[in-house]
Amino acid sequence: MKQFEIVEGPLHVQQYIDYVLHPGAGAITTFTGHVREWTNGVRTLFLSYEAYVPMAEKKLAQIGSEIDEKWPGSKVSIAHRIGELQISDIAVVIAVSSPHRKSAYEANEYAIERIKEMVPIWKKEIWEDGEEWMGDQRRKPFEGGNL
Amino acid sequence: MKQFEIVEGPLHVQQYIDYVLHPGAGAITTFTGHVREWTNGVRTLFLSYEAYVPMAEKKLAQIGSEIDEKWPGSKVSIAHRIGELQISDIAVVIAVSSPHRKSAYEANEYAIERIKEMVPIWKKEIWEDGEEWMGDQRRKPFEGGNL
Amino acid sequence: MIHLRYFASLRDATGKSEETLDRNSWTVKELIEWAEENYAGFNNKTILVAVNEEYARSEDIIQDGDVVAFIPPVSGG
Amino acid sequence: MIHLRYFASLRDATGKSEETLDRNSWTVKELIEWAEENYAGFNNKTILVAVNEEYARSEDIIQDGDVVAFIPPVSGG
Repeated sequence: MKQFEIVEGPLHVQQYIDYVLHPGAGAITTFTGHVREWTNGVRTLFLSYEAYVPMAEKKLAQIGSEIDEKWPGSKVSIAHRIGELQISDIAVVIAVSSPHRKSAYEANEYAIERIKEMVPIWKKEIWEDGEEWMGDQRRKPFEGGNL
Repeated sequence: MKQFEIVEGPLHVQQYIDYVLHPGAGAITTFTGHVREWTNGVRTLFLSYEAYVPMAEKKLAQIGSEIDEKWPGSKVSIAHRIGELQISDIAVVIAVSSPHRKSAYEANEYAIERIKEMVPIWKKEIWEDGEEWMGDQRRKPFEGGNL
Repeated sequence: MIHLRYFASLRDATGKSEETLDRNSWTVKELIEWAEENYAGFNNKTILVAVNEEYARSEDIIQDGDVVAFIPPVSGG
Repeated sequence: MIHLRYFASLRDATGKSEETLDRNSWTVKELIEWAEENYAGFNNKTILVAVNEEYARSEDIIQDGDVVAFIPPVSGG
């Protein structure tokens, strides 16, 4: 595994926890994003994720650098799966260790927000009666953010 | 395993993730508290945890009820280990699933704060030159909190 | 009779993890005062009392047969 | 020559995942205008452009040999 990676198979949380664990770590948080069956009353059959792989891995690593700077002493690993995902499958896993818990929560939430903001990965939802590429409507225009 | 439990052996995160995962879950957060080697320049050799087991399990379940009420749709499982723990061992694991990520982060952090506030579990730190039972100095007096 | 439980620093202070007292109808406050007189290391400012596994208030009455635990400041997590 | 990459909804819109253009020294803005003219589904308000795997600004110059990706609104996580 790599510290920041796009993978095509199932994601295993323990692997990323092991990566960030070290004797100075007092707290580890993980986030996993799962394929949810129902969204606003519409049933998802499955999802398909696509990425601009080399750029996405660079951007995940950039998020890692941002976290190093904002929460010194923390250690982070992030993986995103692409391809076809079934209900409950893990799409993304973020593991963060830090000496104290506050940073581990904050840095973890920061990571998922940044992923949704600027990492070139796209989700297609497939329902019983159609499919559509999703785009984050809350996305900041280029000029305002630090992409 | 039980949804809320005090255990004497090693804790395995995946077990608690599996417990809270269901088709309506879009996000799962976990928190693990680990034995840290250094605290303020003092080296910890190992820790020893003790609990008032039946009351501690009740109080963990109470935290679960509080979370159900504050973050409807979330599902939580909490375990705390007792006995002797070595560096990097997991002392506590909290897993929370919810339809959307915000609740999963918030409820998880709420759980660890409540554990530190009112669940009858005690930590003894063993250093090279001594040992001491720890007590949370920030603990609220009984009158102020909802123990 | 009331059954007393001591944990962590209080177990160390009393040298025992439990004992039985031949009393009943004490308030929690009276019990803590009794403990402060009998054992070093008891401090009513930091110790809580649980009666039958629930936190109790100073004025709560302890009944015959109750299990009463002295809870020093907790430090789980 | 510049190498173009299309992803997700833009790959569907163009019907291709990449192509090569015999141009250089275009600005990002000029390239997007070219794409808007040639393909339906391109909207310069929501599409970003990455040059050699880094987000680029409208006024950045695309050089000979660059790899240029059109990035529709992302939806990872």
